Amino acid sequence: MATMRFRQAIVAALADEMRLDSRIIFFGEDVAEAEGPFKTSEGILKEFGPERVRDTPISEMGFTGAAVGAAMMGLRPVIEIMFIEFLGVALDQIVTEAAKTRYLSQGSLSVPMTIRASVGSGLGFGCQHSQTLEHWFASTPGLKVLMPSNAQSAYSLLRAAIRDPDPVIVLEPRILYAERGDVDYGIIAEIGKAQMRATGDEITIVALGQMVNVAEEAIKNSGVSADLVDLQTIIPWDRETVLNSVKKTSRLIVVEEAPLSGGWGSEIVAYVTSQLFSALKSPPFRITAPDVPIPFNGGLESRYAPTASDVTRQILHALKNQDVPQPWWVVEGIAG
Amino acid sequence: MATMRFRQAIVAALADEMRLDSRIIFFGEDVAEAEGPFKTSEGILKEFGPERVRDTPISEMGFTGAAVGAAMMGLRPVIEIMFIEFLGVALDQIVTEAAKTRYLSQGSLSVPMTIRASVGSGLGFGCQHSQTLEHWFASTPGLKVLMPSNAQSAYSLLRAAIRDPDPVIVLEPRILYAERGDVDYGIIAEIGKAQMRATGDEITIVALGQMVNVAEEAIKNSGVSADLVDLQTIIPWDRETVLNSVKKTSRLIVVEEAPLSGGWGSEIVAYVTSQLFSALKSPPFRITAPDVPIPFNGGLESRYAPTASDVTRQILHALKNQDVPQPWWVVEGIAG
Amino acid sequence: MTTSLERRNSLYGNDLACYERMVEIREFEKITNALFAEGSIRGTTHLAVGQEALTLGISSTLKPNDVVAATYRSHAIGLALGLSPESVLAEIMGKATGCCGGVGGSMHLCDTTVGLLPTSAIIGAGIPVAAGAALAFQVQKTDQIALALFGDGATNIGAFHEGLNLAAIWKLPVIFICDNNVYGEYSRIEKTTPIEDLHIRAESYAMPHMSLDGMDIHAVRSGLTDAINRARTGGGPTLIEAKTYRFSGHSRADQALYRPEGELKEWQKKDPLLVTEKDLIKRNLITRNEIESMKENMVSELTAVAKKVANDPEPELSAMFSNIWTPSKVAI
Amino acid sequence: MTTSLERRNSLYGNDLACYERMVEIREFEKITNALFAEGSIRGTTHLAVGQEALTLGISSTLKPNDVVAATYRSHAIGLALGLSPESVLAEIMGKATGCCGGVGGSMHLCDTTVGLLPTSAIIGAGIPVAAGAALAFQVQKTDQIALALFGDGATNIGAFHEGLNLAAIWKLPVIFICDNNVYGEYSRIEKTTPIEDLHIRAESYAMPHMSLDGMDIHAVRSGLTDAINRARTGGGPTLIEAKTYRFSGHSRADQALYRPEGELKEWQKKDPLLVTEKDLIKRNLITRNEIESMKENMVSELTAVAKKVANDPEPELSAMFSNIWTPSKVAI
Ligand SMILES: Cc1ncc(C[n+]2csc(CCOP(=O)(O)OP(=O)(O)O)c2C)c(N)n1
Ligand SMILES: Cc1ncc(C[n+]2csc(CCOP(=O)(O)OP(=O)(O)O)c2C)c(N)n1
Ligand SMILES: [Mg+2]
Ligand SMILES: [Mg+2]
Repeated sequence: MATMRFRQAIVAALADEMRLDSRIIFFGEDVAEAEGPFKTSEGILKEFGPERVRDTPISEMGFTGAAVGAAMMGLRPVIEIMFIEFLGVALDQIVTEAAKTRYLSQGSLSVPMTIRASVGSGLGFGCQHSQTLEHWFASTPGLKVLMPSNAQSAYSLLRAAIRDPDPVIVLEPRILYAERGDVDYGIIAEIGKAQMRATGDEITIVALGQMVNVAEEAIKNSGVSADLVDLQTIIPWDRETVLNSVKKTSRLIVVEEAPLSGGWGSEIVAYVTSQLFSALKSPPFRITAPDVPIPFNGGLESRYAPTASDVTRQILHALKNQDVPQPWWVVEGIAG
Repeated sequence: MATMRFRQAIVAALADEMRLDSRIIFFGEDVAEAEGPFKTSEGILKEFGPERVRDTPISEMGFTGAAVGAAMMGLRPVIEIMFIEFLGVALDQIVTEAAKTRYLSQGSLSVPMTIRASVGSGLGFGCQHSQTLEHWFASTPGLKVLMPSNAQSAYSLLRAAIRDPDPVIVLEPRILYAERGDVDYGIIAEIGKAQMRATGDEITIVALGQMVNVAEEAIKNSGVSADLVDLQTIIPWDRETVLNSVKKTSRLIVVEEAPLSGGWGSEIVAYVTSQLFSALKSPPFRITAPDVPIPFNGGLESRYAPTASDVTRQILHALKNQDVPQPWWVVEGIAG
Repeated sequence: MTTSLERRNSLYGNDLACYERMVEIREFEKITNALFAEGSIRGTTHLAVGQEALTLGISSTLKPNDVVAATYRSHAIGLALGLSPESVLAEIMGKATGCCGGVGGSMHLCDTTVGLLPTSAIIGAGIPVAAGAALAFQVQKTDQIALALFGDGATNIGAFHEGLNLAAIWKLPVIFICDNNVYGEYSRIEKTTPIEDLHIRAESYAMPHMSLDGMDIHAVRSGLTDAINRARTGGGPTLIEAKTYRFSGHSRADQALYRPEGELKEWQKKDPLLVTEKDLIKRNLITRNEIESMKENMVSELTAVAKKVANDPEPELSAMFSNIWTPSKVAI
Repeated sequence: MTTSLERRNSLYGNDLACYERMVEIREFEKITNALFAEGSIRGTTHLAVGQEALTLGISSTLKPNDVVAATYRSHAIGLALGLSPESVLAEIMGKATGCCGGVGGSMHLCDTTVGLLPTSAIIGAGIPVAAGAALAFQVQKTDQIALALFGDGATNIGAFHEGLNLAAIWKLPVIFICDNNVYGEYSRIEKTTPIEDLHIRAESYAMPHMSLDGMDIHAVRSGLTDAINRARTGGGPTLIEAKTYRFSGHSRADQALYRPEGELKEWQKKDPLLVTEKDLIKRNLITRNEIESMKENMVSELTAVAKKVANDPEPELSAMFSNIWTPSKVAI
C-alpha cells in the first residue's frame, strides 16, 4: 500500500507486470526517453531497456498495427495513444483487425494487447484533444474497454488489462493524472466487474472515470442514500451489479462526461429499462455534457461536463418530483 | 415518377443535383470510369466529365480530407466510401476535422460535403465488409447521418444531403442496391425528419435501412396495429415524431441491424424512456443482431440481422405478455 | 490426410512439387470461378491467377515458421503455403471444414501451422501487422521472418507508409512484397500512382529495395533470399516489387474489359506456368506429356474435392458465437 | 483598427515590414511563454520561435486569397499572415475577442480573411485538406494556391503520404512545406525517421521537391516563388523542406533538456532575426539603433496588448452552442 498520483499508479502497474512477464513490451510516442508526455512511464525505459521500451514515429496506424502483429506472435504489447482522438487515424487496426483476429483464426490466434489512451475534458486542450470517445469502440465484439476513476483502479485495471488475453483499451481521464490516492499493490481488477463507491437505497447512480468523483461529491452534497456504481469496464459492462442495484433502489441515473446523444449511458439506460421496467419507480435518465464540441475557454469548459452541483440538483429534483430534470442549458435558457 | 433500382435512384439524385449546381464534384475509388463498384455512378463521368468526376487512389484519408478542404473552399464534394469499414483509416477527417470546422471558424467556414458509404450484412462479404457502424459517428455534434430504406428515400435523402450546408454521411444498405421501387423526382427529404411507413395504435416500431422492410413484413405477418417509423436520419433523429407516436401507442420497439450493445437504438430507447416513462405501458426494447462479428456462412449470416419472423415473434410476445422477449439465440439455447 | 505442414515441406528444394502446386492454384481458381458463376459461392472472390510463381517463390523460400500477412486475394498464397484445396475451397464456400470454420469466407484465410495470419480485407492493414510480427521475432530473438504481401494499389495507403517507416527505424526482420499486377480494382496503375517503379518508395525510408520478375519463381526466390539473409542478420526490412499481371478480373464477375487491347495477350507470354514449364522441360525434369497428365490429374482431383466440399457440413449456429472473447482470468 | 488584410498587405515588397513582423512574433512568443508560466493561459502552447523567417517568407509571397492549412504550432504563421496580436493572444487566452471567439484556444487559430484555415491539432490532418482546397481552386479555375505547413515529424504519418500522392496524381496547385525543425516533441528526428533530407520523399510521387534554408526569408521566398509559379501554371504540387530549428521546447513548460550539448548555440548563430538584421543593415535599410528601438517599441506595444486582452470579455455561455450545425433547408 502506498499513496501516489494516478499517473504513478499507471507506471507502477506497468512496471509490476513487466517484471513478472518478459513478453510485455511498451511503446508509443515519446514514452521511452522522455518518459511520456504525461509522465506515465517514468523509469520504465531505465528499468526495462530499449528492446522492450520504445519511442515510435508519429504513426498511430503503424505502431498500433505493429502491436497487433506482435501480440499475435506471443508478445504482450502495451501501447500509449497520447490523446484518444489520434485513434481517428488508426481505428481500423483495433476495431477491424485486432477485435476480429480470434474469430477469423478460430481461436488459434489471440491479440493480448493493451491500448492506453488519455481522454477527457477540463484541461483546456480544445475540441480536438478533450473528448472521451468511448463510443468508437462500442458494438465491437472482441474488444474490452476500461476506464479507471482513481489511483487504485488505474493500477488494478491496467494490470488486469495487460494480463487479459484479448485486446483491451484503457481510457485514462487525463484530468486525474495528478490526483493522489492510496494504492494496494495486491489488487488486480476483474475485467467486467463494477465497483460500488457508495451504497444506499434511494437511487442508483452509474458513472465512469472523473464522473465517479463528481457523482460522489453530489451524493454527499445532496444527502441522498445512493448506490454509486463505478462501472470501470464499459465493455462488457457489469449488468449484474447494475441490475441488482436498481432492483434495490428502483431508480437509475447515469452520469456521463460525453455529449448526451449516443454515449455509453444510453446502453445502460436502455438495457436496464428493458430488464427492470416494472421495478422502476421513476424514469431513468442521463446527466451528460451537451451536444457540442468542447469549448476551450475555461468558463465554458467548466460547464461542459456535469459538475457536482449539476448532479446534485438533478438528483434532488428526480427524487422529489419523480420526473426527469432538465439539463442546465435548458434551465438557464441558453440552448434547448 | 419512375420505377428503378435503389442504386439507380442514387445515380439519379446525384445527377439531378450536379445538373443544378456546378459546385458539386464527385470522387472515390473506381467511381468514374468504372461507374462504381456497385454501379452507383452509372453515366456520371460521361455526363459531367473528368474535372468534376474523378477516380481516386486507394487513400481514404487522403481523398476524404481533400473533400473537406474542397468543401471549405466552396465546392460541394460528394465522395463514395466503398464499404463503411474503410473509414476506420479516415475517421479523423470526418469526426475531428469536418465536424468541427464551423465551430472553430466561428461560422466563417462550413463543410458542405456528402459522404456516401455502403453498409450492412446479408451478402456474404464477411466480418470486415458487412457492418453498419453508425455508432462511429455518434456523439459528434456537427455531423449528420442518414440511412435510406428504399429507392425513394435513397433519392430524396441524397439530394437533401448534397444540399445541406454541413457534412452529411449517407449510409446505404448494400443489400438494397438491387431492389426496385418508385421514385418521385419531386421529393427532396428534410434532414432530421422521420417517415411513417405504417400507422397503428398498439405499438411503435422504429427502424432504419433494411430493417424498415423487415419490420414492415413483421407487422403484416403479425397483424398488429403498429406505427412503423422509418427514422431516415439517425443524427439528429426525429424526436418529435417518435415521441408523438409513443404517446399514442404507449409501446416502443427498435429494430436494429447492428449488435445489441451500444447501437443507435439504445439512444432511442433511453431518450424515449426518460421523456415518456409514465406513458409507457410495457418495457421498451430493442430487437438487434447478437454481439458477434458477422459470420460469412450463409446459414449463419441469415440469422445475424433480425428477420421478419424474429420480429414477428417478439412483437407478439411483447403485446401478449407485456414483457421483453428473449432474442433467438437465448430462446434456442445457443448463447446467452 | 496430408497436413498443411507436410504440403509445405514437400516444396523445399523440389521444383517439380512447386510446379505442381502452381498447376493446383491455376486449376483451383478455374473451379472457384466456375462455382462463383453458377452461384455456389456467396459474396465475392478475388482470383489469384498470375500469382502462381510469386506465391510459390515465397512459400518455397520462407520457412514454415515464418509468417505471412496477406490480403483478400489469398487463394494462391494459401495453397502455396500449404493449405489444402479442401480447406481453402471449404472456407470459400462457408463450410465447417474450411480453414476458418466457414465464418471467414474467401477474403479471410488463415492457418497458423504454416504461418498464414488471418488475411485482411482492408487495404494495407497487413503491413503494420507484419512489422509487428517481426518486432516480436526481434524481441524474442528467434530467427523468424515476417512477410507482408500486398498489391500495387496498396502502396498509396497510409498504412504502407507508416508500416515501412516503422520497420526501417526499428530494423525489423520483415519483407514487404508488393505484387504489382498493374491494376487496383478497375484502375490501371498510372491512374492512381504517379510513378511506375513502386519499389523506389523504399528510398523514403532508407530501405533496401528491388524489383523482380514475379512471373519467374527463380527470380522471386533469389530476390527473396537476399532479403531474408539481410533480415536474419539484423539488416532490417526490404521492399520487393514483383512485376506480375492480374490475368483475371478484379473480383466476382469482373471481365476486366477496361484492359487496353492486346495487354493481356502480351502478358500471357510471360504466364508463370509457361515460364516454369519451359524451365523444367529444359532441365529435363518433366516432359510435355507428363505436364498434360499432371494437369489432367489435378483437374480430376480438384473436381473431386469440389464435389466433396459441396457436401461438407455447414457450421453450427454456435460457431458465430465462438472465439470472440476469452473470459478474463487473473492469471498469468 | 488595422484589419488582418491590411496587416497582410503591408508586407508585400517591404522587407522592413517583414522584419518588424518577425520581431513581433519573437516578442509575442516571449509574452505567451511568460503568461503560460504564470498560469494565465490554460491548456497548452506551442511556441514558434525559430519560425519567423519561414512564416514571413510564406506570408509575403503567397497572396492573401491563397489559403494555408497549418498546425497547433500556429502563432507565427497566424501573425505572419496578418492576424493581429490581439486576436491571437485573445484566442490563446480564450477571450471572446479571440480569432475563434475563445472556443478554439492556442492550437486552433483561424482567419479566413487572410486565408488561414482553422489550424488542426491532429498531425498530418491539414495535408489532405490543403490538397482539397487546391482541388477547389483547380475546379473553379481560379489562380489561387493552397499551402500546407507541417513539421518533420508529420512526414511519418499516413495522411502525408496519401495527401502528397493525391495532389501529385491530380496535379493540384498546392505547396507542401515541411518545417524541419529537427524535433518532433521530445524526439530528435533520427530517432523516428530513417532519412535526413525529408524532401526526397517527394520522389515517391514524382513530385518536384527542394530543400531550403528556413532561417532566411529570401531563401524561403525564392523557393516558394518557384513552387508557386509551377502550381499556377498547371505544374502541380511541390514539396519544400525548410531547414529550421525549434528554439523553444515542444510545448507548455518543456525546457528541451534532451537537446545535445551545444546544438542550440550552433543554431542560434542562424537565428532568423539575426540573419535578417544583418541583411537589412548591410542594405542600409535599418541601423542597429533603429532595431533596438523597434524592439523596445514592440515590447511595450505587446505588453499593452497583453494588458488589454487580459481584461477582454469572456465568451457568453451561448458561444459553446453556436456554429455547430446549420438547420437544414431545402434550398440551393
Ligand atoms: C482501405 C480499403 N480501401 C478500399 C478497399 C477496396 N478494395 C479492395 S481490393 C482493392 C484494389 C487493391 O488493389 P491492389 O492493392 O493493387 O491489389 P490487387 O487487388 O491488385 O491484388 C480495393 C480498392 C479496401 N478493401 N480497403
Ligand atoms: C495524429 C497525432 N499523433 C500525435 C500527436 C501529438 N503531437 C503533437 S505535436 C507532435 C510532434 C510533431 O512534430 P513535428 O511534426 O516535427 O512538428 P513540430 O511540433 O516540430 O512543429 C506530436 C507527436 C498529434 N497531435 N496527432
Ligand atoms: Mg494490383
Ligand atoms: Mg518538428
